[in-house]
Amino acid sequence: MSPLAKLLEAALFAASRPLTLEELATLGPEAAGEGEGEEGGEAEAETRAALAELRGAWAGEDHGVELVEIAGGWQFLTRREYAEPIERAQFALRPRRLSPAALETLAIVAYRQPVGRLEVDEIRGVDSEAVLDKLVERGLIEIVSRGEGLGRPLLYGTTPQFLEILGLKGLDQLPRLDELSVALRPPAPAEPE
Amino acid sequence: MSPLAKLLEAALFAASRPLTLEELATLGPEAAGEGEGEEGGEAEAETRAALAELRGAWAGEDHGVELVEIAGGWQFLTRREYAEPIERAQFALRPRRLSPAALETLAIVAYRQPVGRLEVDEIRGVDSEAVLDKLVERGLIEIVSRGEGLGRPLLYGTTPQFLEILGLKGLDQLPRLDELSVALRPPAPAEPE
Amino acid sequence: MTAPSPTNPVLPEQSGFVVELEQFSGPLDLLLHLIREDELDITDLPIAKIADQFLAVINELGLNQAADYLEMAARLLRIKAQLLLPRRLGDDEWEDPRSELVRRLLEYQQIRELVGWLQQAATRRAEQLGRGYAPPSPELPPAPLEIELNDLLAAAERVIALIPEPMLHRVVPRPLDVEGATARIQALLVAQEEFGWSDVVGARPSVVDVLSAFISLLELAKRGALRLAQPAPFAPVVIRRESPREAA
Repeated sequence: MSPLAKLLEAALFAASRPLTLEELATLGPEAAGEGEGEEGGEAEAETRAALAELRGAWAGEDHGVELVEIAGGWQFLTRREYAEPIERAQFALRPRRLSPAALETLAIVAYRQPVGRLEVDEIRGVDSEAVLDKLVERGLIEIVSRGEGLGRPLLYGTTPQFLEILGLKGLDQLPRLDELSVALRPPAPAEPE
Repeated sequence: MSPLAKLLEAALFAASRPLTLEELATLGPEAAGEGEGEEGGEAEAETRAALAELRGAWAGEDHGVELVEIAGGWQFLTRREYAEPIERAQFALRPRRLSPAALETLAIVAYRQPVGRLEVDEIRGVDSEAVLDKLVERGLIEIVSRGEGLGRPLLYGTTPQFLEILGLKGLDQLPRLDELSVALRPPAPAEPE
Repeated sequence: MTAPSPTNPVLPEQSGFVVELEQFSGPLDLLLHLIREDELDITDLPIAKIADQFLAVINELGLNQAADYLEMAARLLRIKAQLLLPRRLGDDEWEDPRSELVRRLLEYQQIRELVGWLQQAATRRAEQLGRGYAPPSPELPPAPLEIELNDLLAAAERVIALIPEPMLHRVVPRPLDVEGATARIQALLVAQEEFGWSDVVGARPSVVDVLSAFISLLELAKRGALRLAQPAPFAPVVIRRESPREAA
């Protein structure tokens, strides 16, 4: 492997979350001692090439961990068949499962983002403030902007960590609504309640 | 690699601490499906062999990471020559764009300086302490004075670096509030709390 | 009707919590459950029947204290009443009072379907473990700043207390002149390896002078240009030039 590919391997192996191409590019040229004074675009192209090299090296290889594309970035993860014995030996804990209320709220935020609390409340039929707060705290959603209108409500959207816990590359991997058995109405044109 | 070596790799990668040979041996035979009803000694010998195999696979110059024995336990460590650039990049790895919450807070400080946290809280409708702290840490705002009144609150103002990042010569180059489409609230006429 | 019985005590004052503890995540979930159980047509809801069942269940589960469920119960009864009203034959204006509820139920049903999908995705992702242990890097340089900001601000207050009374109550009229203080300290750093607080602010400092000096000292200490030390509590602060890799 090239020095840059090895550096990327080290960084990805050390990180406990996915690293994006952008982030990996900041490691790049100067750190690996290649080139000088290049522009960002060049560094990114080099990083992209090194990443491809690293992926190639890992694709064929026979390992207990694998390089996975996730949440807009890359991350080393253990192969599926090993999680169970590792957990049984109590070397690591799997993440806590989300409650149905949390998943409901996440689903609404994911599909309607940016979305305010009132809309979430209305769709779920229950007050969702506490659940939203908890999801913000866990870093799965965040306040992305403020709406118009009375009180300029906070609007929520999903974070990269949301994709991370679902193992998705991006939001476009979520099922399309028309693939579901029941169709969701289009966003309502401000109905009077 | 043998199944056991791959399992060890996954376990050492995912474990929340370095693992000793004895600990690794508890993973062994049953999980990897090798042998049956063997004694501890045998399991340990097998684990030792698999560990040696794993070490061999990661040794040599071709990886960014190596398997190291430290204080009686085993762990994957970034190779020395890569540790430093990765460490250095930690700063760069932090998100480089400001979150909406941070931008909002920054805007309030920019337009209302010198301004205290309570006023920022009140305008944003959420606790802003953490955001303000982060902005100070990033050198975008600083404590410029203390207000009158109870507890003599810290008052924040923007730093020269704030102007630099925005490419402004001075605060007077900021757009006037009435030029903004969504104007920040004008100073409240001393509302009774 | 076989409603699942609650396994947890109900906490009436935290309705959001109640819902989580129970099998239902809200009134819509409960309604869907009833509809599914009786295999009813969601688009042609027998409101009278559903309303009765709904009331019975929330009574049984003690959910009749949760506002969200009560609101739904009231809504169902209202729709039931509206349906009982006679309407003129061929009235094109007539809108089925159930339509809003049906729309919400369909929408909610879709959300539940998404929940199922998300749950599966999360479960599948949980089959893979990420990096667990990140050993502390031995390469990390020691933190240059040894003084807590709060400590320093407290010290600043103590210093301010020494300033003549009338000055205390004057509002600071402008942002502090931190730049000036920084320049002064930097000049001192060039000239002397070690100096004291009064060298920076002079004998009769104003509030502005004091705060400016403290802020720039903090900033310079943070950048590693100098080191602040206090030999004893309340003793004068000693400012020392920080030379890189100094063998103390």
